[in-house]
Amino acid sequence: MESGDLAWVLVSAALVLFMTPGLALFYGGMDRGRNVLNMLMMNFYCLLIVPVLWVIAGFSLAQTPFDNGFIGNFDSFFLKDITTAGDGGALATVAFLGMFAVITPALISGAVADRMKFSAWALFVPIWLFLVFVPVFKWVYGGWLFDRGSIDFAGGTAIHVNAGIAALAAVMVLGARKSDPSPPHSLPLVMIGTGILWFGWFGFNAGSALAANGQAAQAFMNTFLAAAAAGLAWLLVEWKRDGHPTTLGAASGVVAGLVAITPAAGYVSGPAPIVIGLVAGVVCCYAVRLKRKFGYDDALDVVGVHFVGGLVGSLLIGFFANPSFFDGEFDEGIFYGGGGKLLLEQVIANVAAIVWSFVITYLIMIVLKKTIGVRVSAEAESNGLDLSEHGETAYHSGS
Amino acid sequence: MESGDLAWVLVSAALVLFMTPGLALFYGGMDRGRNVLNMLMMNFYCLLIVPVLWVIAGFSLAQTPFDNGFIGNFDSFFLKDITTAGDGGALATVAFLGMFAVITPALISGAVADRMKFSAWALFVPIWLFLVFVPVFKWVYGGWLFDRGSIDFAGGTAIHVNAGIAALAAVMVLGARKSDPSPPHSLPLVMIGTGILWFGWFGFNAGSALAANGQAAQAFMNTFLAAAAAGLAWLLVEWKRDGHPTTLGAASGVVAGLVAITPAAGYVSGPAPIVIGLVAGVVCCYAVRLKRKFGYDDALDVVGVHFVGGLVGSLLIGFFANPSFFDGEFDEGIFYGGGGKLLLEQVIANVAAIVWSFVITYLIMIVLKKTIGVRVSAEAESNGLDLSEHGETAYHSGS
Amino acid sequence: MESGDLAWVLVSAALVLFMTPGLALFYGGMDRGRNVLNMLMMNFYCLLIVPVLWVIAGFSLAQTPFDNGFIGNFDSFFLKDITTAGDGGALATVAFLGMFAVITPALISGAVADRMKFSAWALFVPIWLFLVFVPVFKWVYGGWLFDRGSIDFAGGTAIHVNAGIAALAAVMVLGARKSDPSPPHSLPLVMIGTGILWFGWFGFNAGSALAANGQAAQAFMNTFLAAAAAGLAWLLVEWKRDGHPTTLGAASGVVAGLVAITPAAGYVSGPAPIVIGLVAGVVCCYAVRLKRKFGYDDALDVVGVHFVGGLVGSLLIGFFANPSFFDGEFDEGIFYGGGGKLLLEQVIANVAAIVWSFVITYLIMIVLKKTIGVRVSAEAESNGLDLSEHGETAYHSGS
Amino acid sequence: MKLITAIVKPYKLDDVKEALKAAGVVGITVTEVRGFGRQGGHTETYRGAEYKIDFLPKVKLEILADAPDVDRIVDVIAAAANTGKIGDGKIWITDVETVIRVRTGETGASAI
Amino acid sequence: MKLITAIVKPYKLDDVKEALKAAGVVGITVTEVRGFGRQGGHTETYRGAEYKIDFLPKVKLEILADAPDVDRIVDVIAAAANTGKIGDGKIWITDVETVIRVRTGETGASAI
Amino acid sequence: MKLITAIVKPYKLDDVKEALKAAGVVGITVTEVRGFGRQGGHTETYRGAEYKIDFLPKVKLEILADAPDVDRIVDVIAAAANTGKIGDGKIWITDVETVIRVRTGETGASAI
Ligand SMILES: Nc1ncnc2c1ncn2[C@@H]1O[C@H](COP(=O)(O)OP(=O)(O)O)[C@@H](O)[C@H]1O
Ligand SMILES: Nc1ncnc2c1ncn2[C@@H]1O[C@H](COP(=O)(O)OP(=O)(O)O)[C@@H](O)[C@H]1O
Ligand SMILES: Nc1ncnc2c1ncn2[C@@H]1O[C@H](COP(=O)(O)OP(=O)(O)O)[C@@H](O)[C@H]1O
Repeated sequence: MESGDLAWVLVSAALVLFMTPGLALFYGGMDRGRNVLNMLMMNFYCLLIVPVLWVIAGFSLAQTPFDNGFIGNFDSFFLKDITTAGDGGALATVAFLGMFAVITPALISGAVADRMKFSAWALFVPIWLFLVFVPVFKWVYGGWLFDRGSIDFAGGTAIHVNAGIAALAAVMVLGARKSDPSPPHSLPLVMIGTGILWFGWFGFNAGSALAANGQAAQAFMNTFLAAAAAGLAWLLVEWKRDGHPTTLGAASGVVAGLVAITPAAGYVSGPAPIVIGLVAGVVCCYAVRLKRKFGYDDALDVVGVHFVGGLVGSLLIGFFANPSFFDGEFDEGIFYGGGGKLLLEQVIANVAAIVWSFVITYLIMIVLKKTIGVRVSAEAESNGLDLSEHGETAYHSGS
Repeated sequence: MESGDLAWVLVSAALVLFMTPGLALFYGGMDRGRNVLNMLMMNFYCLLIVPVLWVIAGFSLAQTPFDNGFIGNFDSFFLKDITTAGDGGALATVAFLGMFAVITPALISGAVADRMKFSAWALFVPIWLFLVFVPVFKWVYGGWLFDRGSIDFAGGTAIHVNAGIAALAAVMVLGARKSDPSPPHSLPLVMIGTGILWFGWFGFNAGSALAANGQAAQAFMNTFLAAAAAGLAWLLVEWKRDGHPTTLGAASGVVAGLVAITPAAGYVSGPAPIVIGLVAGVVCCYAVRLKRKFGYDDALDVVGVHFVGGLVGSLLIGFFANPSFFDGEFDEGIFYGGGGKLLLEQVIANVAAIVWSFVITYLIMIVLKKTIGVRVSAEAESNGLDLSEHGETAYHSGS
Repeated sequence: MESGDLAWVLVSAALVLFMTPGLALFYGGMDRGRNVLNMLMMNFYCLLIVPVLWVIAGFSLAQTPFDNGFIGNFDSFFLKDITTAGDGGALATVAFLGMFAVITPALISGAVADRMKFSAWALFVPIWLFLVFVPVFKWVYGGWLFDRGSIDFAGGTAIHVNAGIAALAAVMVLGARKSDPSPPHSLPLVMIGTGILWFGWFGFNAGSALAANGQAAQAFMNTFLAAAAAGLAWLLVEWKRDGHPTTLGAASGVVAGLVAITPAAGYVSGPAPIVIGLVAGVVCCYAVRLKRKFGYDDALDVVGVHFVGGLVGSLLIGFFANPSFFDGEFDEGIFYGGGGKLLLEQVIANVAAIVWSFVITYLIMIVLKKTIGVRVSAEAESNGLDLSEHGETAYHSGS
Repeated sequence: MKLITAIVKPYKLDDVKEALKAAGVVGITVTEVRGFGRQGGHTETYRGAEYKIDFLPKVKLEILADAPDVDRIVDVIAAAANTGKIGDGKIWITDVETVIRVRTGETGASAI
Repeated sequence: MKLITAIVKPYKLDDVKEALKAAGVVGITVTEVRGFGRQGGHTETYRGAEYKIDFLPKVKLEILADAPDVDRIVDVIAAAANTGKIGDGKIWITDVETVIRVRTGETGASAI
Repeated sequence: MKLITAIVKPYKLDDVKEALKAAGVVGITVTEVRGFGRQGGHTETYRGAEYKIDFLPKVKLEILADAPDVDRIVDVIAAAANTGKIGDGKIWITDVETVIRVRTGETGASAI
């Protein structure tokens, strides 16, 4: 790797690391004041456990040997053959990918908020990492789904659809919260989180080019435009539908746009990111209301934003993919004369990821439920998880 | 563009994006608790609408054709001829400049805080972008002001003086707030914003070299020193004058120094940034009190900090510009034997920007006032704009 | 410097700058609501005064002439011979190192919280910078300790041990707070700070390679792993020992791991960072309780985290240093067949730094105490330093 | 005219409010308070140091009511706030001499 | 000795305070409260879900006063807090048996 | 049955609480309030503009007590909260008609 490319990958990795605290604040601000620390901790816990597991065996199982389409092995156990510093490119890439391994389970935390035992979460994360994240990642990046021809630039299928559908499975086992949801306890905290997320997402998407090149620049531009367009779309829908353009709506739209452009960032160009953003903003703004229709309690809308947004982006690739622009080796989207082939592969890839993730997550949760239990007591839920799970109070104003 | 340069421009663009949330928090913390969301939203709205407009036509009108000195045309409509990925340099530059287009109108929001209808703001931003930001940007960067010989490294005239004087025009039409100003509702929020702003400003200024080279390094160093010196100066003036060195003073001084060094960052060297910072810190510390003398209600001191700070920096270039240091093609400042020529051009450039920005902004506001109205009702103003404009409450502590 | 390397050093410098506001928030959130601004200000003050002093004479005394092993001179007064822009490498390095000069005294602020006069702090920082930071920095980086063979990649001895032991000396002169410590007033603020610190620390450590190369990539990976492992270790110790895994524990562990890996980041590889992190997490989790045993009032545990963590990392280098991995010119650690030589040098280097820093800091504090006084009045301490020292209140909720 | 003051657990506020609305109460003023009582507090541990938190979050309701309604209202609150666990709270009654509605200047029962 | 308690709109606090100062009142204790009354609450919409906010921010003032001053003080508050809109608030008077000034131990009217 | 209300300086809360515990008081309800009084406020200066802060942070304690205990409790509070400086606060006593413990429904002295 050239020094300019390495610099870009390292910066991008740092940016993606920063996203997990950003996500924690985004979620934590939306939560009630008595559960905010638990929310933060579910996210920070991923930052503590996943990096270690990732270098021990996660990366190896998710990637090596590169010619296996289903699951890796232990050849790169503890990064065995890739620790040679050399120009640092391999190591930087492992670190960069490790950041994605951190944030993917963290995304799920927003759904199970306000009622899940922290001890259950502490077990859920590593198990889910190996049984769900690692195989799906393998299939999508270099495995059978990739070989068939589906594409996923920075993790629409492998990360957002995957975590989003897992969130649904998790809350189906977990059950609904006892008390009615309450409004966000601190919208300024949500906006701090949103700012950090957008900022970090440039690393997430443009860093996925793994070089400082034209594809990175286009992915950067697309990340900028899709987030803006989706935020705008969500805001306008709300303004018209609910009477007010809300802060939370702007934030949610931005995140929906970022999610949707993730799989497409390095494959589309021109006005496509704006269209993808607009579609994601409108669709997700309606999708977050589905939970009330279907009756599952996805506390902070992981399904409506990450699952739906990721799917929107991943499928729209089937229309907008533009290989000539990128000297790319992927198929043309429908609008570029590629016919439905790419779209079909995108559908197959997402269906595969959805089925696997949903089923395995459901089973993990069932096993946890039958063994250590997944819910805090009713009293702990009423008094708040900050106290019951962490023995702490978020704000001590009286001192 | 080399990969190292591209990496630097992309990082810088991300850093500048991060500044708008930073600005939102800086302003939001200073505001009252019942208007903080409106303050955040005025800023985030710029992040949603401007990127889209910028790629549709903003960039084109602000730059192409490059040989027109007054206003561009639609040749790069939707980035037409610059979407070829190539090495990504052109795209990255458009994205980078787009971040400036976002934050410039956002700066104005601090002045109109606490009383402007969000719907009026929603129209004001795009109109102002095309009628004020775009032409002034054109004149300063490649247009007639540039051709005459004025210089503006990262946007002293084009951004800070421009937005600052527009803020004055806007509040003159808008009128004063009904109730007395109140102290900042959360200084920690202000300090989060300040930290983000300084951090991001390295991208703003050093990124404006559009390469990772010696000029970028000097611009970086200057940004570091001027902010520190100005913060120090403001603090000491306050300590002596008002009896206490305040947190808000330190933050305000830092921002004043960052503003002042912006136009000069890539043109001055040695102790110049320290002098510029010290002057800006002292001058702005006094300038923020002018509003009470002249009776305009610039809520969060956009005029005193951005207009005055930008002007200070832009004029001091006339003294400190050091082309030999940068192998630059600009004139020497007075202290480097250049006589008053450069200073004169700086004066002319700023006068031109001030007149245009003030007049057009005033007219835009008058038209908005006569049509949809620019102020919320007295009752909404009393109860807070968070509720009236966004139907939200920033903090729900009781849950 | 190649453009890729320069880009990386500039980004790293910006990241390290961002750490000081991060540290301010980390400390400020832990403090009581009536002292939070003072805490923020002690940190921001370092950002204002140190950059200016650093370019005037700090850098020169800390580095030039490079062949002097004890203290520099004024050859680079005002960066005299290094302002030639050229490729910017030298300037960027001076700026990068300046960020370290800023944060080192800032670290001490956590210990003296809640009772130190701001005017005393305002004098302490510049005096301490020249009398303690500068010489120790010189000895460690190019001076006699370096010549003997000790190594310190990004500042374990020169920064964390140095500031940590200075914190102990400072509180010994200052005395304990009058009232009992109180729980953190805002843990979300602590977590914002933690996120920023970890993010910025990638610049701190990986930037210290002063190039985008293999060593930088390994330092990056090590920073990622050690922080995670230490956070995990602290959390588990707490969970077992105190009954709950706490948010503050996770944050503290992360910081302890970051501190411990700092001296080692570019010298160790493979599983070493995980081991260093685990050890630091466990040791620091116990070390923060020593203050109650020995009766010194280190308010926010600067000794337990920075002194102890830095020492742990610095000594473990003696075991884990792996020069073959880095084509490095340092000695092998014990585990790589180097025998105890390196460990011995690490001990000597730390003892030298500890003795100098402790003694001089103690003397500075004594002189300040005898002259202008170092403590606020008992009444100011009761009412809070925000009001007495800065005339401000952090939160004005009632508006 | 009486003033009913009730201290209840924060998460019971919604239930109590709904019960009072159902019982025809038209006005309530709520304050966030912290209470110390038989329930004792709890301990929070930060960096291995224990902090005894004596005061727990509670909510105070104040309701102006006509004397004849007082017993009924008290019963409604007591029923809705009861969890049977220590710390459920207290209700007390004080006498009020006059009530004035700011908007209209009305006094007495009609001002409630 | 009487205790005057007034619930008013938050943005009226400054006006009421100035009016009271002008009327010679030397002490006030203020609490941030939330009120439910005829004014009703409002609805906030987050992600398309409506949250009924029954309690609106209000401010409570408590003023200890000598019996003869009470009517005047009440009038001052009522005048300053009045906007003529629903939700302007309530004032009520209760009897106080003793007042003690902590600093001096004084009791009775001189302790106010 | 009486209600003792005390306004004290915030940093005195711990001392007062410990003193009350030592004196056998088993329940206290605390509210954060802001007070205006003879102590005057202070001025904060933001960007060179002065803001007169009339209301200072205070803490309000409410203690239900049996009539015979009242004087003793008042003395304990007054002693613990006293700094001799202006602004130390006030204590006042009002009569309470009934007290009910929510958990058990007990009333009267045993409900305290
Ligand atoms: N004597 C008292 N005076 C004022 N408030 C009290 C008193 N006793 C209890 N309280 C309030 O009631 C709350 C609950 O009281 P507690 O003794 O814990 O349990 P219970 O309600 O079951 O008697 C306390 O947290 C406090 O706010
Ligand atoms: N019966 C009551 N008991 C206690 N507080 C009340 C009562 N009625 C009203 N309040 C308080 O007064 C405020 C204003 O009352 P509301 O009925 O909305 O309008 P109005 O003041 O015009 O009668 C409420 O928000 C509440 O805080
Ligand atoms: N007349 C009053 N009514 C209600 N509260 C009062 C009154 N006077 C004083 N207070 C409260 O007591 C606090 C202290 O009173 P102040 O007059 O400042 O000093 P002191 O306690 O020494 O008399 C005030 O901040 C206020 O909260």
